[in-house]
Order: sequence, then structure tokens, then C-alpha cells
Amino acid sequence: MEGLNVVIAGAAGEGVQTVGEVLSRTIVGHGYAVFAWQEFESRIRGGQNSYSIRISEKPDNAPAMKADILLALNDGAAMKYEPLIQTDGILIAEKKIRERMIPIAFSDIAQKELGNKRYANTIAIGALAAAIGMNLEILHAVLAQKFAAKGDPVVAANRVAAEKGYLLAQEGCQGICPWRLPERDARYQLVSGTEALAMAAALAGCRFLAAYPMSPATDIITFLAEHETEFEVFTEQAEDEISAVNMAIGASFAGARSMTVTSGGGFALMAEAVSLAGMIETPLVIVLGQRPGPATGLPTRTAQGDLLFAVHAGHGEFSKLVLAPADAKDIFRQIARAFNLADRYQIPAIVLTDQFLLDSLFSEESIPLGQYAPEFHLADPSMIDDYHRYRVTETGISPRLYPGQSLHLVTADSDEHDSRGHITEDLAETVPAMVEKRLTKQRELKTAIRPPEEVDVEEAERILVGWGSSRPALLDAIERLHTRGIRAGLIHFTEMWPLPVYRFPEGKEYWNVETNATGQLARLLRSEYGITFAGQVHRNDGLPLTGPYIQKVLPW
Amino acid sequence: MEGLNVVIAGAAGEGVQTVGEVLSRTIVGHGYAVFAWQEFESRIRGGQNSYSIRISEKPDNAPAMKADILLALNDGAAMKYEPLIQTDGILIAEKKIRERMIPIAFSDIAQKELGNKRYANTIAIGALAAAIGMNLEILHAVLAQKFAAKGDPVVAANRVAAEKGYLLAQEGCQGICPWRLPERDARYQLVSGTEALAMAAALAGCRFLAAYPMSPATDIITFLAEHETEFEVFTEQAEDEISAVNMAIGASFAGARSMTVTSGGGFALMAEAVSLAGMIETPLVIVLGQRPGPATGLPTRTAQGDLLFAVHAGHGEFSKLVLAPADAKDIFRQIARAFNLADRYQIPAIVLTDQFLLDSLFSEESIPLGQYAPEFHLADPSMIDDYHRYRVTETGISPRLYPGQSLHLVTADSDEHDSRGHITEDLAETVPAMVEKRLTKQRELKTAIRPPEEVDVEEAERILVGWGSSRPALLDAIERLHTRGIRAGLIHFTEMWPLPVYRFPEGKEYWNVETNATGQLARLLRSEYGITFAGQVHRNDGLPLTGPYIQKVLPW
Amino acid sequence: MVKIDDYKNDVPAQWCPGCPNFGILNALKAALTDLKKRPHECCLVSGIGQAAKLPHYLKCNFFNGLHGRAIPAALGIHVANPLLTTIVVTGEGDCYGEGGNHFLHALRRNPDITVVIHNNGFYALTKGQASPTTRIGEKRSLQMHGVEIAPLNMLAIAIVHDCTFVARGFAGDGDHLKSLLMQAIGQPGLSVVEVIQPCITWGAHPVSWYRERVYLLGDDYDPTDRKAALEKAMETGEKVATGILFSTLPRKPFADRFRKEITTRAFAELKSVSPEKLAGFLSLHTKPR
Amino acid sequence: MVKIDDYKNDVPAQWCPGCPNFGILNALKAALTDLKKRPHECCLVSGIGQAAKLPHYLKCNFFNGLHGRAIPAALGIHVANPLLTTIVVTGEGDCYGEGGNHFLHALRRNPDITVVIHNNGFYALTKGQASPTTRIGEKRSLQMHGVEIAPLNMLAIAIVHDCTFVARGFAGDGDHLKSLLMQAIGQPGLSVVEVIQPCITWGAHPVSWYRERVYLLGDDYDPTDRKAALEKAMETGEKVATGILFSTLPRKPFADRFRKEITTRAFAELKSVSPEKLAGFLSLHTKPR
Ligand SMILES: Cc1ncc(C[n+]2csc(CCOP(=O)(O)OP(=O)(O)O)c2C)c(N)n1
Ligand SMILES: Cc1ncc(C[n+]2csc(CCOP(=O)(O)OP(=O)(O)O)c2C)c(N)n1
Ligand code: SF4
Ligand code: SF4
Ligand SMILES: [Mg+2]
Ligand SMILES: [Mg+2]
Repeated sequence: MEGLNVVIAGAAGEGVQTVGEVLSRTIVGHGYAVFAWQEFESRIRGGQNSYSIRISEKPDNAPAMKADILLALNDGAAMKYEPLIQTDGILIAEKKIRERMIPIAFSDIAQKELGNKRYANTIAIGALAAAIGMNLEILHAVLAQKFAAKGDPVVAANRVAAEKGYLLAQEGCQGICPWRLPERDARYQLVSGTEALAMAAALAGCRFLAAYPMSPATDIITFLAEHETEFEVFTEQAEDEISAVNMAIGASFAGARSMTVTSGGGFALMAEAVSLAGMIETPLVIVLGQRPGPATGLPTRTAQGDLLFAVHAGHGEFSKLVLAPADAKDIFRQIARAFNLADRYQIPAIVLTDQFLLDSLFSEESIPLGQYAPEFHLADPSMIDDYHRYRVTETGISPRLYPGQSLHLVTADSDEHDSRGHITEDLAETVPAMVEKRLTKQRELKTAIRPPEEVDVEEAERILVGWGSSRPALLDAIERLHTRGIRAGLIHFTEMWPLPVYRFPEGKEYWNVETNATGQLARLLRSEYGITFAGQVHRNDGLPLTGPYIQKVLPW
Repeated sequence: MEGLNVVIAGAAGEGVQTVGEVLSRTIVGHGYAVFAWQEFESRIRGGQNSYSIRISEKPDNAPAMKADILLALNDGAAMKYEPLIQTDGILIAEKKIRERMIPIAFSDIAQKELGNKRYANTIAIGALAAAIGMNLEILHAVLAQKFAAKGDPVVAANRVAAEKGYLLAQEGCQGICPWRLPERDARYQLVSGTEALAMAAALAGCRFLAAYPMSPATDIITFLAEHETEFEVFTEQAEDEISAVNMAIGASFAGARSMTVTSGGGFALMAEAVSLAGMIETPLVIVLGQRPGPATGLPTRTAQGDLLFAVHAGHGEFSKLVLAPADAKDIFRQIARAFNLADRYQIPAIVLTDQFLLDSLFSEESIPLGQYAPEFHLADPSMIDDYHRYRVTETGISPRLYPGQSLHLVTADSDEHDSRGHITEDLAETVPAMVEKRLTKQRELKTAIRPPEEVDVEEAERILVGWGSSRPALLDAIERLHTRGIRAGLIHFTEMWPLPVYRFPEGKEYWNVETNATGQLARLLRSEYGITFAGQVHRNDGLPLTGPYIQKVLPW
Repeated sequence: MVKIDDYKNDVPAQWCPGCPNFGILNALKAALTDLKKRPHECCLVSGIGQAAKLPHYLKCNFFNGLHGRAIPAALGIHVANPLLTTIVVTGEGDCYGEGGNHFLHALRRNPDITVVIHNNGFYALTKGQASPTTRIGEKRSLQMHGVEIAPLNMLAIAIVHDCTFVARGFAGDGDHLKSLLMQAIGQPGLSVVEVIQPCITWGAHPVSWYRERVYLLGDDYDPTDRKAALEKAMETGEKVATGILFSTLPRKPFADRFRKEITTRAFAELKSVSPEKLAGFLSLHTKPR
Repeated sequence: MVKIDDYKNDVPAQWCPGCPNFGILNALKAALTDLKKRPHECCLVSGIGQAAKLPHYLKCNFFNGLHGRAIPAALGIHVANPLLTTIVVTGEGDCYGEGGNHFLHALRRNPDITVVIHNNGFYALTKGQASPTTRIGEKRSLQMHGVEIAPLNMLAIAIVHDCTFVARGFAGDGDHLKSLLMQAIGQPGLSVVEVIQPCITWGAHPVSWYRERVYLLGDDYDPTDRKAALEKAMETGEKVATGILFSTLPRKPFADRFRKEITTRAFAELKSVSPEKLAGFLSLHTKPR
């Protein structure tokens, strides 16, 4: 069975996400891979949201915007999302509004037969299970686990509800449900971008996380707060983002690997502190979960609109690292790199992600957690006698200790300072030396940056150039182009600043693909590598890029 | 008489600036042009600061770092700045420490003969007047005007003190003071960058200025607060920069031309609000007085280190204007442009200046104030019946009214919004239309941007490329190169973003000159025009570029 | 004649059905109507949050700015055009969290505006994290072990700083809230009205629970007695007082001197500065600073 | 044995000769010495301003961060390494102006740190603009017509929020200030010490003028009585009380639960999380959020 797409749609508060996640777990329980992405409005009740699940035998984490099966939890949802239904696709909803659908009055049945509307969603899940041809027992197991905390009666009721939906759908399915989900013995790892990021930070040795709630980053701190015991990580909700980032810098100065998470608006408030971290050479990791701006913009949507801002954030000139993970698995690698490189070069590191990546659920064959162990770069106080925190060295990197670690006194000064961290006005020597020192680190750092990923570049005539979370969509696009006989390739960046030492292959036609309106990566690459682009695909409606979307916009 | 350079040096609190300004006024009173620049430490008392005056018949506003005459108000100052003295130059100080000097015990004499050390500086001024060969009466007049407020006895005492110094110096001058300052009937206008900026804002119709004190921008709001009556401008010291900029945006929304002034650190705190102004299409002028960063950096020094940050400040994508005046006269033009273009395109405008430009004193033949009248772009409510504040138009510019102006209701929303300013989640149409609308304005704005200034470009083989306040130094450098037979030219930018439609002449060698360490303009130009640079002159010690400095660093 | 329907608009509210924010919205509309204010004479200013969405749901001028920054924006609007009735509508996270410093300094300035704070005790729009008014021990989405830091008492702070009008209302008592808002808007200088706004989605209790716990200040209570007001504002325990906690004689409002000495007009209506005015400064103007 | 000279360093002070900041510096050195703290056991944290330069002038660990942001930095330092004695040294512009929101929320958190505010009544480093404590009517470099907005009373705010130790000192009375600092540092939880610090360069009055106006709280004054303390803190008029205005029983300090339940060690000393711990989450972990 190949690429079955299921979409669950409903209003905020109706349980779209819960239904989606129960289904995803059940499917993985059958031995299949799942990729799920969500789009929802910035409201707590009402509106219409969707949760799209792509089912395949091997992981395929590219978003699709189509439905073989659409499950609509309310009539409005059925109306809004019906266009997603493929020919031969079906709708499962309460009322009959089209051919090829299974009408089931979830709520009424829940009320009548289980005495509570609450079970409507489980009936719907049961119906979906039948339509896809699932093994009901696996679904029961997932539901039992999910509702265990609520006690046996609830578990039992859910079992009955699921069966009801299953049986009702089986009738309705006659002739319109070709799908089956025979069990396979593969077992994929299922992880959301948010979970990946939080776990990766813990694995990388993050001990301190201060943040101010802001979508789509809030769930990261929530996850770590929930698991503070396992990970021994301290989390604090700050009064504002300025406090959050300055707390993180303070904690880092005191020796703790520290991070803060936010979105564009909160990051803007942190810009002064980014400059501070650069000046006092204190490691700092900032996760910027992008959403469409400017200003408040579209709080629950996705974008790649803050690249140039992140790269240039902070007044004055100093070393800075900017990474942009491609997917959940890459998040583990890039978060580890962010912490390790920030520590090694004593600089601020910004991890650019977005609502799409954070809120999506990925399947992976296996994530090599062992590879992401932290590398610490604190100096050994016993090896130092006359300690100068900001001693000028060849690499620009000075011995970093933390206060209280030893008898050596550790200092930090946001003013221009001498090697001991005291204010200086010595323009003749100290000042230029310190400016040079901080920028030398950037040159060193550049050598540690990995070149972009190249896919089918040699054979390709036309090369798509993109970055960050759109990688799966770009790979999808390349495949589609290949099937159309177009010799397309991909150059994909996840290490954004400093840009790596790299040469773009000669004699190719480059096309820029980004989830923004102005082509921010393109501008960066033009100044760094002097390349030019033949054209672009820029998506700016708050939804993620997809393979079909890219293909549709491309003139060839 | 050509290019006489006088340097006054002393500690903070010793009156270096007062002495310098009295002298400047006296010299202008003789019919000469003066250019004065200052460098000082970030402290209230002590340290060593200098005030350099360049005297010429025609305005020559390029900074020099040399002294024909050095007046040292204390021994340390004499030591620190003696290296500036040219061969044939002299020192005027309290103690004899070298040949070719005039030792005068200012303080003792002031104490003994005028009963108060306070008059020491006036004695020193008198001495300088003699050394330069000034008309003592003109000095008396300037002093009288200056001290009028303090009452006749003080005026009289200063007269005596000046005479004392004059006579004592005349003796000491024997054979070492070739200089004369015969009166000319030219009368130049004398204005500091700060005064020019404040006056230009008033002339441009600025009615509201909220700011939080930060060097080097504080004097701008101070000047306007002082003259609120003449200019009918409301000034407010905010509790922080975030408040300052949001107040300014609010006032602008309510119809007042508004501005805020700050330096890099404060600007960083305003980045979120820059994005807001972009989103709600509300005019805003931010003056960014650059000083060396990162972080607190060197609070009283100069730099051009915030160009890329200013250009990219704010999350998301929106239209923005960035201007960088070249000198006091240009400030009038660029401030008028900033207000007029911000108003016309309903965008934030950032004016990049720096400590050097703001704290310097310029002579101008005449400043055509008449040319800088404000152009207002508010719509006429009587011409509108169904009002949509954010109506999509061809130019992207919508009719702007202010609340209370008429029965039409005026709205602003930091969320993505529809044409009436209400929150929207319509991703299919409204959102892309609004994104497009805001960026269309940037394309329109680009056509209004003036190309860079070209100096001797045709004949030149090598062309210096710089921006903003270093123009006088660059012109000075070009001249020096010419005298050495080098065919050099200059391309100078004062309109930084969006960059103008412009083609760099082919077959030239380009050299980048900036007061920063990384060549920020160069990076911007590479991505926009695809040009490359043969080399660069980057000054990053907190002092301004000068002609000689540029020439010295250039390898040819 | 102003009718309440003059304030009606057709923008569908994004609030949950039955949210007490609707009660505040209706009370505000009624107050403005009875004050005979017309929509174009009012400007509502808000930040970001559920509370801050309110301006979209009535017909009027409004500025829905950045999270936490409603007060500075309102100051700018009010100073630039004092003829407008400027009202800030904000949540306690917006106003006491992100915007805490602006609230504090607004007390210093005493601008003639009204600040209405919807206090639901947490961050509702972002799904229930603790806010500066959440009680210690209460479990929140980001404080699973219960809130560990003490709430702020901004009304007490307002009283300490002689805020001219300090009141507490209840979203479940529209008539009383309406009268509070009318007095607040009528009072010269800064008026602060904190409204208990139960959130029926993330809150631990139904509206009724709050209804049982609020009480009206009686006639025996003297809001002009600052000491008593402070004690009342610092009262802890089950019951919560609603009504005018404190009101004092008007003192000089923000920008008073400028308005008296320089100009009373809306800034947008001032004529340009003539170049002559500057000429004087340019001829030998080098006054040392 | 700790000697005051252990805190001596050779960094030339950028303060004006005779600035009362030197008095505060000496009192702080003496307090730390008598508390037998050794330089490496202390971390001074400051923002930007004349006051904030203090950490450069004694031997110790220090973090001289951004203007207004000393408190958040100090919170991070304190939480990451509770073994350090963390002391914030700040000016009233730094702490009540730019940093006002952080001070407010520090009161909520009650961290076991000490905050020393040098209050000279204006912004000295930037040449004399008004600050949040400048009195109405006082002429300042940016307020030529006299300050028009009311000062903040942050000590009263601290008392309203049950800050465990609230005191006022005088830079001209080093011995008294030293004893206040010793008690403040010794007291668990947040201690706030506001120090009257005459500025002899921009100030309107000499140190002696202040000396005549400060008085010591007598033994009859009970700092544990919050009501009385509040009145004292809100006292207006010529004379200014110095001493302990308010002190109360220690309550749970910031991060108390985490320190009790999770770990007492400095974060830098914790071992890495083993990958096994995560494995569980990855196998079918899709707990809905
Ligand atoms: C700079 C910034 N930080 C964070 C957010 C995310 N955010 C939006 S509303 C909100 C809290 C709102 O709480 P409150 O003011 O109490 O309003 P409520 O939703 O409870 O009515 C937050 C943190 C934001 N929009 N901007
Ligand atoms: C973000 C930012 N804004 C403004 C400044 C400029 N600045 C430096 S110190 C200061 C005021 C200091 O006042 P206070 O804290 O009272 O210290 P004092 O100099 O009076 O001791 C200001 C506004 C800055 N350094 N950073
Ligand atoms: S979440 Fe709470 S506050 Fe927000 S609309 Fe719903 S009920 Fe009202
Ligand atoms: S300016 Fe005032 S506060 Fe600053 S050092 Fe001088 S005397 Fe002290
Ligand atoms: Mg709330
Ligand atoms: Mg001060």
C-alpha cells in the first residue's frame, strides 16, 4: 500500500489533534510510517483546523495537501476541506453531503448509545479504522493506554465507541474503501519537531531554560518542564523575553548550558542581548520558531521569514552561529551542534525552526542518540595561574571558567574591555585587539561549518536551492520533476551563518525556493558566493511548501 | 592662510568643549570656516579628551588628527596629545615640557590675579587668540555674549582674563607663531550635527519625540526640549526605548509626525516595533546614532557598525527606508526625506548617523532651509465614503487618515489583517494580498531612492566606495591621492535601503572604506549589484576615518 | 443621540462561545453609549491576548498593537490628539507581565486615559500558562507542579502612587461594570479598572464560583481614604471586593504644561515651522551643551 | 581569615573624585569582609550607569551586563550556582527605569540575592536627566521646566509584596550602610537596599544637605509591622528615614522546589543525560499536547 493520506478536520476544541495522534500511533502500531502536519487558527474554540496524516511503508516526511479519506468533525469542516478529497477518495462526516462518503452521526450516537457526546470522536476514530482497514485490537490498545489514567469505565466506553464506529463504517464502506493496512513488523520511531528539539537540548546538556510563552515555541519549554526530573533541567517562565534571554546569559556565565525559545517578535526583543552574548563571549542558544510576520502576524502559521534578521541581529559586530534544522532527526544533530559550537567558540547560536517543523510528527527508522553527546569546552582552572578571562589568543578563543569554580575570578563586561574584563578606553591597542579577537572566532567558526547538502547535483541542469524545514518538500519536488524527465537537483542549507566555504557548481541554472516573499537565502548567497538565480518559488500564505506546490509554481 | 589646525585637550569637566566652542565662534567671527570634531571618554570627570578645530578660508569639513597649535589644559593632556603637534607646531600649556611652546600658569594666574581659578580657561583662550593672531575685540564680543547671563562682573573678569592670556602669549610667541587671522568678510553658518538634526526634524514637521537617553543621541531630544516653544514639538523621556518607540508609533497613528532617537543598544530594543510600524503601515522616523558595539561597547566613540542590523531589523518582511546623511548640511536633506518618504509610503524610516557626525561642528556657505519643507500625505476624509484603511491599491499605498479627523474610523492591527484592519485567517486570498501590498511599496520606494554620489569616477581607475558620515574624509583622501598622481574616484552612498537602481561602472577597481571591521556596505553591494572589491580600509578603533588614515592604509 | 447599536459591527468574535469577555464588551459599549461618546470620538488601544482582541468587536477607532505595549501606544495617541477618548483594553499578562514597566510609569504620568485589565488569572490565548496574577500553588499548563512565585498586586501599587481612580469590576456583573467604566472614563487623569474575567475554557472554576466570591463595596466604604483603600487592595482570603477601591482629587495630567503653554490643538493640525525660525540658530549659534 | 585588602584591586575608578559611590564601595567591601566571604565566593552583577561601574573597583567575580538587565542576569547566575553570594549593584535609572519590570517580578520570585540601588535622583552617567526618583519640579538637563511626573516608590512596592528585607542607607554613613548590607546579605530571600547617593557633580545639593535630612530609625520602630513600614516608606516631607524599613519571616526562595526535588548541585557539575533516558520517549511517544 503506498502513500495513503488521511485528513482530520474540525474546530478548535473539538479534538482534531487528539484524534490525529491516536490514529498516528495506531498506524505506527501496524508497522507503518506516519508523517503528520497541522494547520490551525489562532483561537481556542471554533474556526476550522486540519491534521494531515501521510501513511507509507517507509518514512516519507513530506507534507501533502490532499485526502484519500477526510474525517470531518463538523459540517463546516466538511465544506472547507472537501476540495482536498481525491477522486476515489471518501468523506466521513455526520451528514451526507456528497457521493462516496460514509455519513455517521457521531454525536447523536455517542449521546444515545454511550450517554455522552464526549465519545463522538472515538466513534469517528473507529469509523476511520474501518475505512483504512485497520486491526481494531491495535486501536483498542492505543485507546486503552491513552485513557488508562481516566479509569476503567472510560476505557471500556471508548472500546465500545470505537467498535460502534468501526461496525457502522464497515457497512458504509461497501465498494468505496479499497484500502487495507496489513500488519508489518517494522516499528518506526515517532517524534514531533517540538519533542525532538526539547529532547535534543536535554541530551546536549541544557540545564537552564528561561522563556516567555510564544507560539510556536511554547511547547518546547512545556515539554522540558514536564520532564525536569528525567533531564535535570531548570525551566522558568520569565516576565518578558528580555528577562528570559538575560537570565539564560547569566546562567551560562555561571557555567550552565542555557537556552531560550521564542518566535520572531520575542526574538526581536532579545536582539540587544544577542549582542551582549557576543561581547562577553558567553555561550547562548536561542531557538527561534518562525511564524509569519511582521509584528504579531499569523501566530499559528508557518514561515521562513526571519533568516536575514537572525543573521544580522544585534548591534555592532561579533561572532554568531545560525543553524536551521531540516526535520526532526536533523534537529537532534543541529541542537547538539548549536550547544557544542556555542560552547567552543563562546558565542550566541540561533536555531531557526518554524511552526511547521515544530508541530509536525515524524517517523524515523532510528535516531542515533549516541551521536549527539555534548562536548564541553570549559577550561581547567588548575592549569591556569594568572587568569585573564579574555586573553587574546590565536584562535580568538580565551579560557572560560565559571564564577565559584575555583579561586580564579571570572568577569564579564558589556563595555569594551581588556583581557581581565575591565572597561578600557585604550583605543590605540586594546580596543582594536579585542575587536579583532571576537571576529577571529568567526573565521575559525567558518571552517567548522558544513557545506550544503547536494542531491543529484552532478546530473542536474536545474538546481533548487532552499534551506531548513522545507527539505522534505524539496526532495518530493525533485522526485516529481525526475518522473517528468526534468534533470533537477537540490542544494539545501541547514548551516546558515557563517556560510560554509563552498563553490556552487558551474553551468547550472539555480532556482530559489523559500517559505517567504523576498527570497532571503538568495540574497545571502548572492553576496557570499556571487551566484545568481534564474527564478524562484516563494510561498507566503502561512502554509508550508509542498512538492506539488513547488512543481506547480515552477515554469517548467 | 590655509588649513590651520588647533587642538584643545584636557580632562572631562575642565571645559575643553567650552573653550573649543568659544574659539570656533571667534574664528567664524573673523570670516573663516571652522570644522571641529571631538573625542572623549565615557566619564564625567577626569580622563583626557580633545577638541580639534580646523580653520580654513572655505569650508573644509574633513577631520584632521594633527595640531599646529595644541592647547593643553593639564599636564597629562600635554603628554597624551603632544604627538599630534606638527614640526613648526607649538604647545600652549602650564608647564614647559618642550621647545617651541608657550608655558603659561593659567590656574595660578587666574587665582592670583583674578581671585578665581575659574578664569584659567579664558586666560588660555586669550593665549590661543594671540598665537593665532586674532583680533582680541572679536574674542571679547564672543565672551561677552557667552557670559552675559552671568552678569557684568563675570563679563568684565573674562575680558581681563582674555587680555592677560593674550599679552602673556604675545611674549612667548616670539618667533614661533607665524600664524595670522586677518579678518575676512565671509560669514559662514556654524552648526553641529546634533543641532542640524534637531532643527531639520522641526522643519520637517516633527511634533512628537519620545526617547530614552543614550549617547550620542541624547542631545537631539535635549535641543528640541529646550526649543519646544519655537518648534511646537512635544518631547518626552520614556521609561525605556520600547516605550519610546511605541509612543512614537501611537502618536504617528494619531496623525503627528513622530520620531525617536537612540543608539545601537536602544535600537535593538526597538526592533519589534520597527516590524510593527511595517505591519500597520504607520510612518515612523528612528534616528540611530551609531557608536562602537557590541553591547555597551564604547559609549562616547564613533562607528559605522549598525548598517546591516538597521537594514534587516525587525522580524518578518516589510518595507523600510534607511538613510545615512554625510554631513550637517546633508542631515537637513535626509531628515526631510526620511519624514516625507515615511509619510508617503507609510513605513518606518531609519536615519543612520554616528557620534562623529552628531558631535562635530560644521561650517556651511549657506543651508537652503526653504528646500526642506514637509510634504504631507494624509488622505482627505471628505473624498472618501466607504473607508478601508488598508485598501489594496496598485502602489500598495492606502488612504491614511487619523482617528478623530472625521467620522471615518481608523484602525491598526499587528496581526495579519483585512482591508479594514481586522484580524484575518483567510490564507487563500487576503493574506497573500496583504503581504504583496506591503512589499509593493518597497518596489515603489526603490524608484524614489537617489543613486550614490560619484566623484571623478569617469577618469578614475580605482574607486573608493563608502557611505554616510565618512564623506568628508573620503573626499580628503581622493584629493591626496590625486596630488600623488593616483587616478582615484569616489562612489558614496547616503541612501542605504532600499538600494537605488544603479550600475557600477565597468572596468574599475573598487575599494571599500568603512568605519567598521567587517565591511557591511560591501556585503550589501555584493548581493545587490554583484560587484567585488579589490580591498578595503576598515577603521574599528572608535575614532573617525580621516583622509590621511585612508591613504596610509591603502597599499598604493 | 448615541445608540448602543452605533457601536455594533459585524466582525465575528474569535472568543469561545459564552466567554465573559463578551460581558466586558457589552458593558463597555453601554458605558460609551450612556456617556454619549460617538464611535469616532473614541480610540481603543490594546496589545495581544484574548482581552486585547476586544477592540475588533465594536465599531470605533482602534490600535491593536504589540503584546505588552498598549500603554505607550495609548500615551502617544492621547498626547497627539487629546480630543479622543483613549481607552486601553488589556489582559493581565499583557499589562502586568510583558508590559509591567509601562503600567508602573503610566502611574507616574497620570495621563487622562482609562486602562481596563481583563484579569482571568493566566495567559488564555497561549493556552493557560501562569500570569502575574495566578495564585501560588495553582497548577498551570507550564507550571505542572503549581505556581511557585507570588502574584503582583498592581491595584495596591496604583493606590500607593495616588492613581486618581482605581476600581475592580466583575465580568459577570455587567451593570455594575458599566457604571464603573462610566466613572473611570469620566474621571480626569489615569483610571485603572481591573475586571475579574473568568475564563471558561482554561479556568479551574465556572463563572458561578466567582460570583459567589465577589462582593460589592458598601456605602460605608470611603474610597478617598488611601490607607483604607490600600488595606482593601491588599486583602487576602476568599472574598474579593468589587467597586471603586480608591479615587482621589485630580492632579496635573500628563502633558498638562505643554497643553497650557504651547498648544491645545491636535498635533496633526499644527502649521509647519517656518524656515525663518531656524535662521537665527544657524548664524553663529554654537551654544555649548 | 578574610581581610578587606583581599577585595582591593588596582583598577582606577572612573568616578569623579569624592563621589559618594566610593563610600558605598567601601561599605560593601567591609560588609563582605566581616561576613568572611572570600572574593571568589561572591558575584557582583550590574547594568550600566555610574553605580553599575562599582564591580570593577573591587576584586571579585562580576557580571557587568546591559543597562537595566542586572536582575535577570543575577537570577540566572544565582540559580545556576546557588553557592555564590550574588549581589546586584545598580542605579535607580538602571533598576527602576529601564529595568523596572524585572524589579517588580523579582519581588514575586524572592530569590536569595541582595539588590543595592544607588539612588542619586537622576541619570548621572548620561549627564543629569531625570530618573524615576526625581522629585516633581526639579530641573534636569532634559527637563528644563522641571520634572512633571511623579517619582516611583519602589520600596513601598517591595513592602506591599512582602519583600523579606527592605532597607534604606546613606552613602555618607558608611558604618551604618555596612551593617545594613551585612544583614541584607545574611537574610535569606530577596533583600533590597536603596542607598541615598548624593551626586556631587549634577546634584543640586552637597552631601551635607543630605546628611541634615536623613535620620536613623530608632529602636521604637518595628520593621516587622508591615502597615507601619508601608507608612514609613510612603512618608513625604523633609526628613528621610534610613535603616531597616521592613523585614519579615523568610518565605520559600526562588527555585526552592527544584533545589529540594531535583538537585542541589551547581548546574555546571551535573553529569550528562544518558541517551537511554530518551529512548523511551521515541518509541511510540506521541502524548498529545
Ligand atoms: C513579544 C510577544 N511575546 C509573546 C507573545 C505571545 N502571547 C500572545 S498573548 C499572550 C498572553 C496573553 O495573556 P493575557 O494578557 O492575560 O490575555 P488573555 O489571553 O489571558 O486574555 C502571549 C504570551 C506575543 N504575541 N508577543
Ligand atoms: C539600552 C540602553 N539605553 C540607554 C543607555 C544609556 N545609559 C547608560 S547609563 C544610563 C542611566 C544610568 O542612570 P542610573 O542607573 O541612575 O545610574 P547613575 O549614572 O545615576 O549612577 C543610561 C540611560 C544604555 N547604556 N543602554
Ligand atoms: S480561552 Fe478563555 S478567555 Fe479566551 S475566549 Fe475562551 S473563555 Fe474567553
Ligand atoms: S557624576 Fe555624580 S555619580 Fe557620577 S561619579 Fe560623578 S559624582 Fe559620582
Ligand atoms: Mg489573562
Ligand atoms: Mg542615578
